[in-house]
Amino acid sequence: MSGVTNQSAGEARLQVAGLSSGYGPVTVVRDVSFSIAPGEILVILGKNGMGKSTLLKTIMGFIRAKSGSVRLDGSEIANRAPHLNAREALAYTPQEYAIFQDLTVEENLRLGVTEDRLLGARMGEVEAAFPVIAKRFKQRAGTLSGGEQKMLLLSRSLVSRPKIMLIDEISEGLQPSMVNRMAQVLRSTSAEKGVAILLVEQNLPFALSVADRYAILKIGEIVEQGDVAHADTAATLERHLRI
Amino acid sequence: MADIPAAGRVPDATRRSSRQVWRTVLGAAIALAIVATAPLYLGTYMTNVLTRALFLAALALTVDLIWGYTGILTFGQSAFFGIGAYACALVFTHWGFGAGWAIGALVIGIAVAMVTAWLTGLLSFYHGASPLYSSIVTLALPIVLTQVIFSGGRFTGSSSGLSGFPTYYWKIDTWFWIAGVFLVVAATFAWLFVRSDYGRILIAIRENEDRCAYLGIPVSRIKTALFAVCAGIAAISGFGYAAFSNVVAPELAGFQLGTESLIWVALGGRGTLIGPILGAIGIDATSSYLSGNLPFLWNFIVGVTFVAVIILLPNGIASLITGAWRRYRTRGAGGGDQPRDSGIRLTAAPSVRAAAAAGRSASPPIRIDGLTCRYGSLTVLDGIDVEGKQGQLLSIVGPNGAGKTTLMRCISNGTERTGGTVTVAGTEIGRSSPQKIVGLGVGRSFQNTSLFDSLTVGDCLRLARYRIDGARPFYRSETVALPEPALEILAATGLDQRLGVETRYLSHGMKRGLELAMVLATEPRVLLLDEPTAGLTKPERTAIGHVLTRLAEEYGLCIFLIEHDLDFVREISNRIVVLHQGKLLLDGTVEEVVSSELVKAVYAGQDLEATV
Amino acid sequence: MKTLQRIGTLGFGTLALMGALMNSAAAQSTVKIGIPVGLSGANSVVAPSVVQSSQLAADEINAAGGILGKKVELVVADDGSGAQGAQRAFNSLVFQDDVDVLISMETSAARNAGLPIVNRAGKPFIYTSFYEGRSCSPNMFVPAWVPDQQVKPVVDHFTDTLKAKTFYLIGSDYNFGRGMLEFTRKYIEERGGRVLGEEYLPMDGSDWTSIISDLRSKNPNALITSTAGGAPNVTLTKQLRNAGIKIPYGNLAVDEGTAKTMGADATDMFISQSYMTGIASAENKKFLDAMQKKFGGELKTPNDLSVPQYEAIYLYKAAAEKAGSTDAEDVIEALPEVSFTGPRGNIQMNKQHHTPLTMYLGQVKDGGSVEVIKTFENVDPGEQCPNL
Amino acid sequence: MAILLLDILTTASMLFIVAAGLMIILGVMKLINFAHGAFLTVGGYAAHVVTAHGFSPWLTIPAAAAFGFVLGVVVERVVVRPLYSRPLDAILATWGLGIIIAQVIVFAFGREVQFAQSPISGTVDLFGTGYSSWRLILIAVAVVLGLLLTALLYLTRFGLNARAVIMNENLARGLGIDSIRVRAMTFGLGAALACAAGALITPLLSVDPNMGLPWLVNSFMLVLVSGIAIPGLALASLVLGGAQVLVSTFVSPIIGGITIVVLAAVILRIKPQGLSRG
Repeated sequence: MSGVTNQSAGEARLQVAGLSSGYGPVTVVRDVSFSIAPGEILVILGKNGMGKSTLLKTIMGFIRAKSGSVRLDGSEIANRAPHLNAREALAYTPQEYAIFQDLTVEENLRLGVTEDRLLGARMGEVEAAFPVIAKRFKQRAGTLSGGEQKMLLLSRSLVSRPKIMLIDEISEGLQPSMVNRMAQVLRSTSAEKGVAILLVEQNLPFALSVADRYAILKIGEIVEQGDVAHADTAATLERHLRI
Repeated sequence: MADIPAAGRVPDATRRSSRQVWRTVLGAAIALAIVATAPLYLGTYMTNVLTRALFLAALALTVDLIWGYTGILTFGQSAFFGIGAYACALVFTHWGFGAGWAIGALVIGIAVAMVTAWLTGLLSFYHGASPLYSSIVTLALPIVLTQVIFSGGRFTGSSSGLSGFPTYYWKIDTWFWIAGVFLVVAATFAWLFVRSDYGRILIAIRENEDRCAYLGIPVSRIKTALFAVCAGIAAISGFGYAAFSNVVAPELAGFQLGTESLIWVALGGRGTLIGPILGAIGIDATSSYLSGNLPFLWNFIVGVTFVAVIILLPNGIASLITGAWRRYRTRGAGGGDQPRDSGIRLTAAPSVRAAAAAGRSASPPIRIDGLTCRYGSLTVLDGIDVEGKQGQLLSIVGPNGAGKTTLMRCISNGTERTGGTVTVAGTEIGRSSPQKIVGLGVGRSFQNTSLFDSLTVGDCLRLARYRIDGARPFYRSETVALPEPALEILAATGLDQRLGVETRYLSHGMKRGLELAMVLATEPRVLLLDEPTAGLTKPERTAIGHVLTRLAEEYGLCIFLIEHDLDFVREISNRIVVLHQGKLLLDGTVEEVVSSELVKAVYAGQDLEATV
Repeated sequence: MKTLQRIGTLGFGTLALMGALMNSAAAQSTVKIGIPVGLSGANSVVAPSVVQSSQLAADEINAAGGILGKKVELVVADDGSGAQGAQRAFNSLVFQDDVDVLISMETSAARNAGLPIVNRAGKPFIYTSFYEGRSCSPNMFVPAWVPDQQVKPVVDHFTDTLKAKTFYLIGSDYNFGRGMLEFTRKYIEERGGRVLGEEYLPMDGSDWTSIISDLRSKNPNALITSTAGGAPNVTLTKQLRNAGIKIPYGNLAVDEGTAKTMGADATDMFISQSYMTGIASAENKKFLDAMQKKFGGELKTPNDLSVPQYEAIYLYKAAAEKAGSTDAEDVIEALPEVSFTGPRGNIQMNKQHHTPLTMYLGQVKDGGSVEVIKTFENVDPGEQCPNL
Repeated sequence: MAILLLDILTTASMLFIVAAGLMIILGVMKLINFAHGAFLTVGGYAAHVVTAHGFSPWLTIPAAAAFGFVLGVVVERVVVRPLYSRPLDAILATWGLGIIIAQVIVFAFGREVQFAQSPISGTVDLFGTGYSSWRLILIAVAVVLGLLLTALLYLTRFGLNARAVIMNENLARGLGIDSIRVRAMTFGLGAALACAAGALITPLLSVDPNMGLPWLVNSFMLVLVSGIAIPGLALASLVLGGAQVLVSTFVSPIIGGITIVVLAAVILRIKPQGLSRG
């Protein structure tokens, strides 16, 4: 039952198979399998405490995988150090403390690229996606509004030219208009640059407006998955996510 | 050893503990026998060397109590040793010599050391002090004291110290016996102490000081008292050292001796008592032997061994032996995660229901007015007003970052909030420390299950009873009296069958259960629970939900519950408070909250939870 | 390569010493001389020279038939230059090695710590280090100078020849430093001079800034210092020179060897000693040649600590021979009655167990050599231990 | 009065120079390096070796820094890295390391005081009196050092990475920063600064196996009082160094010797985060 396997390993950018992980003796993520193709967006849905963030952290290498595999373009990256994963184009956006509040916007963006000189060339993309970020270049990131901070987060991921983006609840606390903007940027990034995006969300409308496919995580296991466009989606979600 | 006659009369239930006492006494007797006979075959030189080493071993013993058991890295224990030594030398040199003077000098030494330690404790063990700060103060202590001695001129003998003052020119064997008996007595008491109720508290402080405070344990006071007592013991050994060797010098109070004693303890094995004693004796005696001929090589070897032990064997060389012993034992008896005979019996505490009934008429259990909390420019809570009523289970919901956990913090620790008042059963909490607020009847559980890893379930429960039942300094209670709901949780989770298991081996669910049982053991009137069911299985949740409902309904507790699982909330709660960006959005019944347009508006298209 | 050699030497040295320790029980036909000395700690700089001169004395005596026909055996122990180490060292020498006599140069703290052990065991103890004075024990003998002997030449020279009227005193805050300067102050005032300031820094202090500034603002005619040996001495001198202080500078705590290694910083400094390598006597020449021959490149410059050590061993020999035994009591009785003419001249201790000495006032010249500018014959130690 | 002011300034400069390495290590690695005193000593000996081989005394400082860097990287790998999760143990292990370094120095150079040539000696005329030129140079060195460290931290990629690691190590790792390497480089830098400081103070001190030890506790106190920031360290050096000079001048140099320790304990009781925070 666990697994979204409508892609063969050959096409998958990110392939997760039988992944389990947790903290100390506690297992939080249990035997999770899925894959994402280039240009595809998968959203993991589920309530708090179900293991969504843990799953992202395990893929990124922050938490040791107890078993299972994680493959990037076919090569195993499970339990590789996070900084190596980051350099190989995994862009991870955590839910909390995701920007350096005491650094300037520019410095935050510089941290997204491996060499400072690359930033200039890639600023165009940021300007196109979020003009306001480019304007606040020298401002301390902590002084940005909540929405602007989220834009900075995405901008930082964009300048790193990722193959895969792992994004943890980007929509949380945002105005509806801002949520729409985020959705647009994510869709275009995935479509135009072929980035595979793994979203973790609780905001259902946003999730469904962005993702190609969904998977529902309950107590660490994937209990349901499917195409967003499928006719059953609404019913399935209703069954799993509402009381 | 005042406990021993009593141990003879204890009833069956405490047989195990009395066995513990007898075993200790037997060990002490063997040690005394060794001390008594050692001079007969050691020869004058070794006796001489070992007499000094025995006094230093007593110093190491106190360092182990402070650092090994309680986790306070102290560089300054030598200061107290020096105070004792100088009390002896100064009195004998300048005022007089004789039995009366000797006792007077000893008393002065102990008193000065203990007062100094007490003042140091007041300075460095306040609630919220970083462990580094107390280390800094203990580092400053010997440096200042040495300087005082240096500037004492003829009175203290400055750098040369004092020597040749009148003292008891007993035979070296006699001195050896004095030192040996002193060390054995001190070690025996220390041995019983660390195995007593109080000893568990020391370990609990080392492992999680903050949690201790939230169980109502007066951490600062206990640390200060321990520091003072250890200072007294160090002063006695310093006094003995000076009287025996007939010389004192500033180095006896210095920073170098302070760090050296850390090295003895680290090499011997911190938190073992025996290890540090053997470490001190071994290193001091060997350096007497070797340093004459190999001063630099010897220091080099000590340095390399020290660094290697710290990195590779954090529990000291003793851990090689005890580790092997443990492995040998567990091969027969099963691992540490197996339930063992804990020697602890649970009994029911006098019913809290009666107590709750008695307090029913008074003011509401908790009242919060205009509570505000800011970190710099960030306002986490803004003017919250809530009143908790007896028998009410109040759930706090809201998205991440809404300020739910901060609210708990501000209630349970008087120093956290920046504005507003919190009144618990009619008493304004002011700037009280967590343990005082626990005393008012507020119990708090934490989001992360960070318990006391190396304590057993039984130890943890007894720890939680400290505020009510106290603790005995040289004796281990065999029964833990718990209020009924705590017993129920233990029974429901099967923890009552695992009282002897160290908590690190517990499953997540059991840890949650133990956490809750511990909070209930403090007999709170107000219960603050931060996601008590996070990560639990469905049956476990149901069990805990059941207990919570009963706590509110039958025992009249006022419960504040942070919970994400709205299914759960709906099942057990009769009132919901919604927080959003630090503000109280709504306060009402489950139905009111669900149907609220305001909540919908804020959460619109955003949060599944609010659409319950 | 040099490092390896040193480690090798150290290794072999210790092996040899351990061998000596093990053999000690076997042969009782030797006279054992215990030498507790600061191989580590503050005295570690000068200790090797003391061990060397002891070895020369022992070799010479053994070559000439020993003491009362018995061979001399040296047992060296490190006292760590402090009280604790000294107790260890004295304990092991007295009770483990059962030495016949202790002859050594030590810090005052180490001496104080060792003395009760010596007294308890009733052994003779020849303390060969100059010190602050007035330490008395029936067992202890001091063939080295005390403030009464050392300070006078410097102060006399400053007041008489250099016409200094105002003085400034700087010391390390310890017994020797304070004892020396206390005496110096008294003597200066006796001579009609004025002390403008007397300041101390803790023994491990190295920042003399405020003291030097104070010195400069008071503008005295001359400066006299008495710091702990080694580092404090060097740091003070360096900082004085760095601050451009050029008034006459008498250093009561520096020896020739250190002055030499200090280089240009030490130039023009006055030192007052009972021994200088430049003493023109047959005994001194013979001693220096023998040292050079024995130790060659490893030779540590003989100094005012190592030479009294050398002489003390001969004094012990003389006392034992006079008493006709190495029995402690007999030797203690005989020690004040014997004399020996060594590199420093004729040495004879008095009833108070201290020694009248010839003192030399020297000045450090460019290149580090010390020129003797005045000799003070037979300076009396004064009343050190009237009760003995 | 002018002299007093210069004394305060130069003392503060020395303290700043000496404590900078300790602060860098504590700031980035949250680790108290009790081998700092030994590193200072190593710097002094490096200066001794350089001038003993006839090289220019000015070379002592870069040579000491280079040697210190290598030493620091090695020490980080062998001693420090296993102890990141046990910060109090790291204090003890680095203290033990200090003992080892001192003994190795004794094996290599013997116990006696060594000498290193000073790049500059003598005095400069200022306000009517001569003042030690080297001390004046130290003021300049301290200022330049402070600026260079600020530039390193705020203008270079290494500095950005280091600051990111200080603020949120996990986030930094998630952005491709090899925090282990940053730590190793930082420890190397801290050790290099300590050794360079050792070389810088030798013209005023003696080179002996324990020369750095008296500076350890004072540096430690300064760094904690500074609140781990370069301007904070400058302020702490001025305040505490100034207090030391004032107490030494007007009360007694002996009490002056413990001024920094006592004052630091008091300041930290009132402001646990140090001067530059809260």
